Amino acid sequence: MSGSSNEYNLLLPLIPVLLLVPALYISGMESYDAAFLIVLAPFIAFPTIIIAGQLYNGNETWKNKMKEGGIIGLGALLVSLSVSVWILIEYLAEIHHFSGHQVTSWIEWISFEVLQSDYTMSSTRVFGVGVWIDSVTLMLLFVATFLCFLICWFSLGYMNTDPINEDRNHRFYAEFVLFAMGMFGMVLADNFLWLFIFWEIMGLCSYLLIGFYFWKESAAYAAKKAFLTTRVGDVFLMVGLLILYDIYGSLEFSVIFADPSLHGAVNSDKLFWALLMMFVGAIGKSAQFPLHVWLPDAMEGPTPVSALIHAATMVNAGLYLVARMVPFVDVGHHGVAGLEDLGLIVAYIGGITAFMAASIAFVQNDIKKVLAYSTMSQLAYIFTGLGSALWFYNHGEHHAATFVFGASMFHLFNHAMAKGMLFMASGSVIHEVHHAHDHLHEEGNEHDDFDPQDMRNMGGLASKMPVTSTAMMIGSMSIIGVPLIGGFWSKEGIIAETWLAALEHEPLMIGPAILILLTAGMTGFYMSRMWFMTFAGEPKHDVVNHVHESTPWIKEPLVILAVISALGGFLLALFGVIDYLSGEYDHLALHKPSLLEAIVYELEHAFLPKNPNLRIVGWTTILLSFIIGPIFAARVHGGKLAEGHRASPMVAWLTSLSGMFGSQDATELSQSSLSEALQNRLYFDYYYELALSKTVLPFAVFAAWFDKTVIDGIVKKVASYSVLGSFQIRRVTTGRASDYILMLTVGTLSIFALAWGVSG
Amino acid sequence: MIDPSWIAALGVILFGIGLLGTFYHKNAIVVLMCIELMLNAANLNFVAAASHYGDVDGWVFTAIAISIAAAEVAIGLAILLSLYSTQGTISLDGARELRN
Amino acid sequence: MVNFESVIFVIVSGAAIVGALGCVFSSRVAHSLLWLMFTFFAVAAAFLMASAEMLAAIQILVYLGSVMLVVQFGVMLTRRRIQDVESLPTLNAISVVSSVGIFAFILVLLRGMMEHSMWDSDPSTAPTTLGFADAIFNDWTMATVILGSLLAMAMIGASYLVRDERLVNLLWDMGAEE
Amino acid sequence: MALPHILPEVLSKQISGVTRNICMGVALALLAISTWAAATSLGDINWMDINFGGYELENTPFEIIPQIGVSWHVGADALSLPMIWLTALVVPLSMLVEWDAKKGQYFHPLLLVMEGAMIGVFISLDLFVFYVFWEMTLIPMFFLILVWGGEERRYAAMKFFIYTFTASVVMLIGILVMYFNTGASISERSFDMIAMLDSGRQMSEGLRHLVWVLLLIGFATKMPSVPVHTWLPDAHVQAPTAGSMILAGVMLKMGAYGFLRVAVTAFPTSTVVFTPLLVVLGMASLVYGAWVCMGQTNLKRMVAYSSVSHMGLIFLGIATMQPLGIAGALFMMFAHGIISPLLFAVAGAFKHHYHTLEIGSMRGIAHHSPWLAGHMMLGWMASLGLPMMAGFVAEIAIMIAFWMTFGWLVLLPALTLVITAVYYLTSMQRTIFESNDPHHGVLPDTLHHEPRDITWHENAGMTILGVLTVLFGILPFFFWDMMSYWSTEFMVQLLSEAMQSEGVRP
Repeated sequence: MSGSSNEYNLLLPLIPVLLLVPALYISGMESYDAAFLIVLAPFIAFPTIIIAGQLYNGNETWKNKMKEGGIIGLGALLVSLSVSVWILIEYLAEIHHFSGHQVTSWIEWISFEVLQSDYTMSSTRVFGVGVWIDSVTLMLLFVATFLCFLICWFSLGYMNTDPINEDRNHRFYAEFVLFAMGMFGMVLADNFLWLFIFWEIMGLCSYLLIGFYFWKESAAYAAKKAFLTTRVGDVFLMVGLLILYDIYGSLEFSVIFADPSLHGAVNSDKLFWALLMMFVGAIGKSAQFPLHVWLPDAMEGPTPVSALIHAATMVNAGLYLVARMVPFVDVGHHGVAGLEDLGLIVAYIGGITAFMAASIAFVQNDIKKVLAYSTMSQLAYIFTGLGSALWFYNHGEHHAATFVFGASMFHLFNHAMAKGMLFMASGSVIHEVHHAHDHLHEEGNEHDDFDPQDMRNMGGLASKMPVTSTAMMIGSMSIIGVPLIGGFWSKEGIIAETWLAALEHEPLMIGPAILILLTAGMTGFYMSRMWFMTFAGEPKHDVVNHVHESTPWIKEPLVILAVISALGGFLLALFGVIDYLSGEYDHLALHKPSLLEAIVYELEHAFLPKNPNLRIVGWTTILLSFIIGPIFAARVHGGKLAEGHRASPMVAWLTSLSGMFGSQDATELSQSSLSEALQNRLYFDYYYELALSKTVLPFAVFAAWFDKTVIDGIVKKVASYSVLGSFQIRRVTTGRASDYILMLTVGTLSIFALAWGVSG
Repeated sequence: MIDPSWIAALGVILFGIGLLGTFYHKNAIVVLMCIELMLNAANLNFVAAASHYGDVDGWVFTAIAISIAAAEVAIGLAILLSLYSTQGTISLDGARELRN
Repeated sequence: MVNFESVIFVIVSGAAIVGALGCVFSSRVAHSLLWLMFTFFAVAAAFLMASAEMLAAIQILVYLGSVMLVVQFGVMLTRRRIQDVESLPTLNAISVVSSVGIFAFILVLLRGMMEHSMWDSDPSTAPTTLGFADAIFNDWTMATVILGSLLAMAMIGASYLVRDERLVNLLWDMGAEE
Repeated sequence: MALPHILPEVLSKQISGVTRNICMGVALALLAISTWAAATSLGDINWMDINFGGYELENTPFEIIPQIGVSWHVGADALSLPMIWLTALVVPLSMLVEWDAKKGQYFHPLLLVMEGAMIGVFISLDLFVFYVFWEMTLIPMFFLILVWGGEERRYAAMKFFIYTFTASVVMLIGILVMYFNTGASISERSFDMIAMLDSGRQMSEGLRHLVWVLLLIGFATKMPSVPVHTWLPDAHVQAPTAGSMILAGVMLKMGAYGFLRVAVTAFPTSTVVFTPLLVVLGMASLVYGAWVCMGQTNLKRMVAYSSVSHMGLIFLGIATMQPLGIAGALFMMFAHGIISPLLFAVAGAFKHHYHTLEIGSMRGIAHHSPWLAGHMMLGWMASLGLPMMAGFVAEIAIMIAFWMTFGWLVLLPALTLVITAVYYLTSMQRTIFESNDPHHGVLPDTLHHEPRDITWHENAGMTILGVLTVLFGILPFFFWDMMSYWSTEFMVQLLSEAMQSEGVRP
């Protein structure tokens, strides 16, 4: 492999970038004033990479030194990361108290007046651009910048060593940086319009990135599908914004959130429709139930793209938007009452998607598809959490609402970290298997149908890829919600609160509550199934024997994220992140007198909640997700490593454990009609295609025909008739002199009569 | 002295007959003659007016009209003869060149 | 009692109308030519009755003398076969209808003219030939001179139109003795 | 100070090289002058405080045909200046793109004549002169299509000319009726636009509506709205690249400009009464245009129909009777004027290099001409209405205004945005991507030589347009403030009392 140890000295040019933030700090600049740098850096990097790439395509230094633009991208993302970390430190470490949000507006985009109903002209209104930072933004900003940086780091290794996209990587990095700009801009935007603008830019970049291997028919098709489905969502979001604008006369957060209910003047069902439309936009972007068809296909893009789009950033956009809806429904702080069913709808959509995605993930054999569906179901989790939060807010249960809102946001954090790492780990697995495959078949152009992503070919990789397997293990544990590891702290909160809502307040909430409970179990199964199929048992294909971990740049992000997923959950929970995210506290700190007491409180809160039925719920989730699911998966796919293969201690214990539960042949189950249906994604795609091809295309062809024949036909008819008419007239000139004389006399006499009549 | 209005009436009738003649005949010469007839009718009117108003100009006009009519006949016949030499016939239906 | 003069006028106008009808409706060109000459005599008589003796003289001299002669020549030169009936009328639907229409119109014109107010005022004395002669040479001198040149031109033009360039004629013109 | 209006009538017959440079020189000079006019006028003549009806850069009108009151009265205001600048921009760019046109010594002067005529239309404040220039633009376009056009160019040129000519004759009738109402006797009648405005008020109600409809027919045909749009696809498919760039870029805007300048200004009440008609026309051309677009196979014809669809938005913008809507319509005219030449330059380059415009016949062109593919993507995305591009600004403005006036009806244009996305993506998909072979695309069978990427001058033209689209997408306020101020004044002085008189609540 080309990876030499001194690859990392390529990072030397990035050192000065690190000095930028301290320099700004010394120059006395406020942290939130520097926020525009986060968006500006990638925005400048985008054209530089494209132009440099186009000009220096193929020359050596560009390829090796600059990694075809990768280093420039990394630098830009480093700037954004450093500035966001700077803001984070200032806000978390109590240096700055912001009264909930900080607004600085940069430029006025377009200004105009509006004719009011009393025919007078309103004052000039402005669509400006500005920065809005509060706790949710901070968390999302950190997640986005941190993960973008790591994924860009990862793609230096993943993309540049792949021979197929030899001179095309500059396009990848340019689109990657543009995407990052879109995400950062969306998170920082201080009004809904600019949120929408960056939202659509992310849509464009997801189209470009998914369609990176544009010569592949399936990739181009997947890109188009992704863009169109998100576009449908965006259109509804736009309509929602229009309604909002009509209600509040402005889209600025500061104006709207100051008093969402306009002293009770706003009519609730118009606001309900606005929020519902925006929720449809969120569904489109975060691939929830009706508009989820594009996410599995989006795996056509290179793995860093899937990691970026389907773990870290884009899918969180939908959640961020729903999070932004909280002030509307927060009855406590002059929110608008009567919007309960919005929360219900959100929860139900979440529940359905979670259950559906988890069930489909059961039968997926492609490692990235499994992760895609797990993203969909985990996002659905957070949607359910937000749904119940909205419901609680609107119901006045302030404490429960803030808790579940904080928990879902925290779960978003954990999920992003874990899922980003899982995608990168799967990327490294695919990469290594692919390389091994190329090595084995040097003459390798007889395209045997070996698919590097198919888990059925893998197995027993634990011994060959120690770092990836441990990282994958920790990531899966965090997603499953194994106690004390990462996701457990937040997932358990969501389930408890939803059940609380279902049992005590709203019988209707029981639906999503049951669904997410089952999904918890199913997550346990398919995540561990994935891990066992790839890492435990004997290799199922000879190629797999030659796999070894050697590409540079890949291992570092895995290690960092593995650490964060493992410990991050517990530590942050200790520091009261849930309450911080929901705005209860101003900053992260030990709100308990001593560390030990805080730990006891957290543990007791997680495992022995005061409310008895919550305790039952809590324990059933742990039972389902941690014990039943993995055991069942181990029985089907588990198995000890082949002799002579040693894995790292933790992984070795797990693989040996997986072998102990005996094995059960699930072949007849996998042929059943249910799994057949699940294979075809419950035929959603089939029905959507059918609906489209039956209505849209024939109607378009008819319209084209109609236009050509009917409207054009009329014009042609007019022309042909006039020609016919001229022939008739021509026949009058007979050529006989006598007729001419006749006409002559008739003419003169008639003129004479006319004159005579007039004069007479 | 006869009442001039009657002479004018005669003129009009002669004019009418001459006019009809031009439609009826295929033979160019007869058409020419009918035109001569119409010209004469016109002269009658002139004379009627002259005698009615006692103004001599009427007669001058008639004299001029007569001489012009003479010139016109000469040229008409000349054209007819050349038509005759090219077409071989002077019937009006024969001449179809006007029709493109 | 019917005064003598109007009786003569009726005869003269009757003759003129009969002549005109004869000229129009005769099937043989020669006959229509004769009828035309007869009509011209009647018209000259009408001039006389309107006490325009000079005009009557001119009419007879110019028209009957020269014009009819020329037309006579025309008829002779263009007739191939003696017996063919050239002047068959062109009877198609449109011309019949339109001619009847025109004739009706002329009658209306006639009636309109007769009642026209200009005839009410009493007819003044008819002009004398002396006055006529004086008018031609004093008031209308220019017109008469132009008239003369016009007639000359017409004659030259007519003769040019019917020239015959066959070689034999050219030689003959140049007096070649054959 | 009369806006320097050089009517490039001189048609030089020297070798095309020399003429080409001269024409380019003249066109660039015009661009410089209009940019200077726009910039400085922004400077000293602050557009912000001009009130409607007061024209900047106005010259003292001098009589041309005094008997019937025709005077050379010229002026530009916030409505016409963006259009003038657009013309001055598009013409040199189209010359640049068709730098190597055959028989160049006629081609470039013709473009200059068109530029002169079009600028004439935008600045003339005398309806007679306006109409003369309006007709004059047809002639060079006719010859452009006739001589340099595609296969059945004769049919297309003929259809184009006669179709638009009859429409403008209908408009002429309207203008004449207005003319005769300006004054009782011949002496005090005049074609001057200002005189026309109050003539519009004296007319009876019925007559006003009639004249308004006549003018609407004339302008709607020029700015193709649905029932009368069939001349556009034929003209575009056959027109040479430069020709269709100018046709789409500027000539379509003349229709909308004329409608606002003449019809709406003279008859505000009938505009208010006929707003539902405007909505129907706009919606029809927007939705119907998009649907037809999806069924197309020829690239240029598809882009032509997309122009029909985008111009439909302008009617919707005006029909909202909101200053935001009208400003959005104006900006849409401007933005579409920048984006559609880019689209046609790309389509023309396809024709020039791949000799085919059939969408299905070629795949994966991105391998062979990456620059062309890049420009195509930029252009397609811009006209798709993607944010950060000029198209989006106009669309969002019109949509917001549309919601304010028509509520849930906004769903129809909103969903059409999706359909627009569908046909743009499918066409781009099939031409640039999807070749199932990592290193070279499937070439159309009509092509026998290895296709080169686009030439430098095409590339330069497209890049400038692309940069401008993005520039006006991010910072639209250069022209936007001018337009929004004008439309506010327009609303206050004209439409609001018209609406009060008609009892229409905004």
